[in-house]
Amino acid sequence: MMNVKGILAGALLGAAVLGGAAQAADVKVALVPGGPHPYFANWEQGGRDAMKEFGLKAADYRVPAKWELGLQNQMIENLTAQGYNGFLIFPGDPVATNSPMADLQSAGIPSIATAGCTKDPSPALFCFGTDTGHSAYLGAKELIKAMGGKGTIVHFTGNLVDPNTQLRMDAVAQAVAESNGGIKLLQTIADIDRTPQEADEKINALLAARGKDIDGIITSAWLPAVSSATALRRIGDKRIKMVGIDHDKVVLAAIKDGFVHGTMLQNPYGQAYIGSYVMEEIVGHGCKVNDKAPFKSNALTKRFIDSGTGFQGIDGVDDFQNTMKAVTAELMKTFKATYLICP
Amino acid sequence: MNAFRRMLRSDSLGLALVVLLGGAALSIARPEFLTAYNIDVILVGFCLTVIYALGQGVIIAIGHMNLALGATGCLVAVSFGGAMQVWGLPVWAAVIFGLLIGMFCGFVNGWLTHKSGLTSFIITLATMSIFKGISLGITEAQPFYGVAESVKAFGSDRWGPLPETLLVALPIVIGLAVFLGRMIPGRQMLAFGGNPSAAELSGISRARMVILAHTLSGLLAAIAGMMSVARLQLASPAIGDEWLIASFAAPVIGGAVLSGGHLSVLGTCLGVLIVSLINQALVMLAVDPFYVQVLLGALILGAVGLNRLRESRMGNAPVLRLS
Amino acid sequence: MAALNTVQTPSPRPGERDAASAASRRLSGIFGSNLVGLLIAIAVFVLLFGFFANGFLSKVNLYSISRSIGIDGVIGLAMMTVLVTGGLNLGLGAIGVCSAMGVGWALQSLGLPIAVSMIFGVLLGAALGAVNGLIVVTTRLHSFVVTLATMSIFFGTMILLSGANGFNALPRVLTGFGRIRMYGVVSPLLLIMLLVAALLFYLYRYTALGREMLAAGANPFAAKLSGLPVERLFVCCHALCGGIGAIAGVMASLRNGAIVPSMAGPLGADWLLPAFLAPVLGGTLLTGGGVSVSGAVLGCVFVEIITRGLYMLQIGEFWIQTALGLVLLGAILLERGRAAMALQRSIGR
Amino acid sequence: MSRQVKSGLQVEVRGVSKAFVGVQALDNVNLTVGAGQIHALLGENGAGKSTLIKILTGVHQPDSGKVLLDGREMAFRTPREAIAAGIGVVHQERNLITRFSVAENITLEDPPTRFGLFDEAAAVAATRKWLDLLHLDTDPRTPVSRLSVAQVQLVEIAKALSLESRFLLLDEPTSSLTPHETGTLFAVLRRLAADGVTIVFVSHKLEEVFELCTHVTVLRDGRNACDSRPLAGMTRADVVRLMIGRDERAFAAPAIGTRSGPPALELRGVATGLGHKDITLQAHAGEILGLYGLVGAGRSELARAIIGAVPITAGEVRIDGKPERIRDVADAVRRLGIGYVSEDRKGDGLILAHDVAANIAATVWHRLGKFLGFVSDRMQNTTAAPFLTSLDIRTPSLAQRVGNLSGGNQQKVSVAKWLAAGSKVLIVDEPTVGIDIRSKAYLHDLILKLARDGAAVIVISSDMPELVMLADRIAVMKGFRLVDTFDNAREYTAASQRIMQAIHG
Repeated sequence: MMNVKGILAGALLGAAVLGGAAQAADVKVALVPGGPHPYFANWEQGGRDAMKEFGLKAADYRVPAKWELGLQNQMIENLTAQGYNGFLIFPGDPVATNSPMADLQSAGIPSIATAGCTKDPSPALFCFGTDTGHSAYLGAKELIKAMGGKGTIVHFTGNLVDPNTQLRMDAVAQAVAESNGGIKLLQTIADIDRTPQEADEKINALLAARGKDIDGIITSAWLPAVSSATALRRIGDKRIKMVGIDHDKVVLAAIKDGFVHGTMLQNPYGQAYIGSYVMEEIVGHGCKVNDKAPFKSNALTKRFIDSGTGFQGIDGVDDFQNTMKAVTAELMKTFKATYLICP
Repeated sequence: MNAFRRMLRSDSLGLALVVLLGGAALSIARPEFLTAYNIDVILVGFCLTVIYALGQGVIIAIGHMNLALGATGCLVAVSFGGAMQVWGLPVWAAVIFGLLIGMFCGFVNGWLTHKSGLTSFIITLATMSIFKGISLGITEAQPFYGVAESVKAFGSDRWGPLPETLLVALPIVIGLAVFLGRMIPGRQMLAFGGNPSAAELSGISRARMVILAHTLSGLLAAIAGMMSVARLQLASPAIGDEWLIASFAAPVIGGAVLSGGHLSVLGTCLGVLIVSLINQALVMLAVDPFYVQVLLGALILGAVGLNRLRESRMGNAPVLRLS
Repeated sequence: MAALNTVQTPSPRPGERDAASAASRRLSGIFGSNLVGLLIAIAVFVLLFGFFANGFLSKVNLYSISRSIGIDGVIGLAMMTVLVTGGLNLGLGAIGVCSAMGVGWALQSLGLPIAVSMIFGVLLGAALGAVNGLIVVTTRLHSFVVTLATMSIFFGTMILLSGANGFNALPRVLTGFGRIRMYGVVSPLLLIMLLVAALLFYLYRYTALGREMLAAGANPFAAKLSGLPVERLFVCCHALCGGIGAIAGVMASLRNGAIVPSMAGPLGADWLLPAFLAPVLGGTLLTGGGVSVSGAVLGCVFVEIITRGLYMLQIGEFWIQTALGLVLLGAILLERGRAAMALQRSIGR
Repeated sequence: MSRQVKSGLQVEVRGVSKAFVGVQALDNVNLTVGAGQIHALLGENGAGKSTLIKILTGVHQPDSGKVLLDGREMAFRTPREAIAAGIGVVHQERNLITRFSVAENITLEDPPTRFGLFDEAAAVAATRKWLDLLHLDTDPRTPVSRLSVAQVQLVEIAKALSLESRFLLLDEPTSSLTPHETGTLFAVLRRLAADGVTIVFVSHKLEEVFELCTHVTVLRDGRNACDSRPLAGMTRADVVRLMIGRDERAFAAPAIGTRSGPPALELRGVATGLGHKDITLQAHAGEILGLYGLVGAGRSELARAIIGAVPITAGEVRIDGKPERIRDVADAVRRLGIGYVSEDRKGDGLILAHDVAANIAATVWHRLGKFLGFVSDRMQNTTAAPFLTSLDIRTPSLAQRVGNLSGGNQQKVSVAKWLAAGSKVLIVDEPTVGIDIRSKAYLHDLILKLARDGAAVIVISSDMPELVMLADRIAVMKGFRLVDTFDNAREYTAASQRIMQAIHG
């Protein structure tokens, strides 16, 4: 029975991949997020740009119709059958997504954990994204700085089934601990990144109850950031400082109007653009990942590459897209030399 | 006296007690509970939830189910947002557009259920997928941000201590209570839900009742969808995703029977309030996020169990012929 | 057949409606309903997709379909066992995940042998299901409300105890098991599903317990007056649902190669759709007392095939749900029409 | 709000045929009812009466033939159209919305409104008038779910009357009524007829037909056995012959049970959670104990206490002389061998959606179970099959859905399951309600035979002649108490007088 395991039906595909490597063509990259979410909208553009510039056969953004682990796995299996030979995957679950990646690996198809990491040991080439914990830490630091180092903050974060949530909670706690008692973490509300209504209700309930005790808000998930920004605008309170996450229009507009201090940008465009490029190099030109490259490490993996994260305050908030592209260009300069070994 | 006794027997009294006691306890523990802002927060949530809960309620009343409720709300929300952002329709036109879409979705559910003779469960399961798919298809999972300022203002403005959305929700609640309690088509709907074949023999048309209830449900889903847009200030294709369970929970906690024939509008309102009160308490008492789910479940069970206990004390439990 | 011989007298003139249902009874009944329609639909779609969807008949795809059918099939069968009572179990996913996490805990934290851990997991699932059942029969609340609350309690407690951390150091045997390919296309998970289905078929068809469950579900009052322990039977149904849910949880973990709390989404709610879809398509009555094991299995196969096929057709992910809904709707309406026509023809003879 | 009754409708059915998939339910049927006539429509179950009624009321449409009202051809497509044409009907099945109040039910077709809203006060007032007419003392605001079977039936009649129809169809309106209630109803019907309302009356109780009706139409196997004949001059035997195509059998002389040894079932000073007080009675093996009482006297409720469905709060229950505690129904059935044939066959007597074999074997599956509870279809069928012959249950097969059988055969199935269980004490609640003559006689025979074979049988019945004919002893209940118990000499006049005295004296 065990030998059956090795003989994968992807033999055909494997042959295609090897053939492709020889001809240096026909690289089809699939960019698979965990489900429909505005965060990934920039992936599509990133993939498209990479396709044009690096001559990939395809770099397609393929979204599972719902946020379901099973659905994402099915989708990956489907795409394999359709002949995709390079995958950028946002792990629906840091542990469980290793399984479809292992399937890909045994069919000779490389994959990169993108925008979020899989937990080591992982078949992913590496993890390319934002260090969620670090981002939350930096955001909290920015918030504390804006508050002048003292006051009371609250933390709104994502779903508890996502281990990133725990990382974010730890990171905020660490930043608070480093404030030497100047900052108090009043409360953390989690499990509010599923639907906008849920986030809206709980955040407003807290602001209603404890609003006058609260001096700062740190959010480390998309929907809570949007809801908090909306709530602060609604109250019209610029006393409470807030640092959000990501680049939703609502958050950016609130930054511009002074209701939100800033947001922790991630770089989805760059993730897709550089990720697709790496696939072209590896699948199309036989490059390999340099195991001795200066990877960073985080709570999940030791092979982490930062796609660039940064604080976006009111300065230059209008052309944050260009900020992302600049960050991407900066990364691109040294990427091949640092992380890949090519024949 | 008679009215008083009837009130005592109604399914709502126990729930009202739970709400009052819970509210009182919470306001003692957290005086901020009674601030105008917080009452506004509760009411805003209430206004939205009660509308879609009633949207499910009218379907439960005829013994059917509408799994496509959230998907209808979602489709209306994004159509409403899209009509304003992409087509640049004025608000009133977008509202009418949204209402029509909602009613059409409901009508389709009702018509298919009636014509096919299949259970509404399976029909609305399929249409849920269709409606949700269209919403995702036209938005590509991106929210529409181009919501008119007047709509945003409606979602956030207050009228004294009361949110403006109450101006929509309250007439709907009262209207529906009158519709089901006093108006002939409403009574006929409940009669049909209670005993379809008997209702038919009394000259009540099956087709009309099924289509009426489903269309009404679609209409309420549409209103709730557009209220979500006003509240959230954007038309997100994630609107409606969490409606399903909540929409069943509130009427059922409020005493509705899933087999049909009964819907208490007041009970449904109280059911919504109980759930939101529990959520409020969990936030206000700063419960560790890891305990929230456990307590939420335990409190729902407790609240419903308490009501059931009172009912059986009153000899008012649903008439079970055994033991 | 023996029964027919005992009737010497001609059959009585049945009432109007009765005649229609007597005829339809030949086509559908407690144990087998719209099976023919489902089989035809499956065959048609396999042909369609095999022809038009590039890669649909590839081994990779067939293998992954068989694996999904295995897992979703067990989920559907689990729900079916509680639909028998005329109730439901919203917390099926929560129980499945909790039990799987229990298995992980037994394996990794307690270091128990695999078999013992598995049994522990299934018993845990059955116990959680029994808790649902006990609350339902003692409070007489609808199982909808009860399982809505316990779903939250079970899942919340699991997250609390585990800190949302999964178990990823499963024994190699287990992770390997989830990837075994038999004849290149069959997953052993599919075989587990068939085994569960066979056991359930046996239960409902050939055992006193199963028959009593059906009777209690179809008409609890009559069953009770016939001396059946209806309350105990309902608790059994819920426990059975929990136990099979636990099996599904473990199977999903085997596919993932790890046991993670997110495998069925928040509160395990991702399972609800496959849980209801397969049995209801297969002819299980939501009002209780009527099941179709083979129908549930075929229902699951049908849904899986159209989902996969539509993905292969590359309609565009955002429109896939619409297409899925339309195909589903079309198929059930066609099946409806076909059944009606078959009825006409059988009467014409 | 209401239509004025001017005069009755003259109703003519000419050559109506109706087939349902595979079955010719009606074949060229005629019926002529003059205005103001009270016309009996008779026939065994399945003869086509209900189909004819459903055609007259717009539920079904005829395949061929005509329905003429006052000479005008009508083709009702829905019940609504029939109601609008002045037709009122009491259907055989229970057709009330149980969650609605009496008033809401009675005004369902034509609710009174004020400013477009339902006017409850007006509905209550209107309802009270009709309830008073039938001497039904119930608050119109009471939900129907709280009414007894007989009260429900009276409400259905009130509902049909309230339409002030010119043509009234009553399908088995008296099946759950006491003689007294039936008398009141007949008085009302006669008055309506005198006012010109046309009435068609369906009943299995021929005494009632002869008491009330002037003309009769008999259907047999979907055809006319006789068409609108005057009843005057016809005898009971004539009618029966028309219905069943042969003479009615004389009733077999009953055997009187022996009362040696301790009673199979004995209640001593029993009180229940439902309000029974101080009930003391005995039922011996081989004996038939009749339990009579008006509706609401607590007979069925007592039966439910004995079977363990309602807790017994005081007193003692002895089985074969030994004191026993009845824990629940399963205990009563499986350990103590008590059986209960429910008055509500369709509601809680049978599992209509399941087949004959499953219904009969339901009481014994736990005993049939072999290794791992294995019960095959064959084992189940072997258990059930003998009863098809021994009880003459007419069904195409053991796999037939019970819901598809006629009322009489259904009742036999619900008795059969207790025979299968081997019950030593059998309580039979209203065994012959809504059952045709042939099955009725058969069931009477069966009850006697059961007693003769050694079971203690308790028969609960509102049909006094039936009870006097069957019972060895009669116990009379009133207000949840036992008011009289006496040996029954099967002398109708004497027994009925004693019963009436116990109740009213």
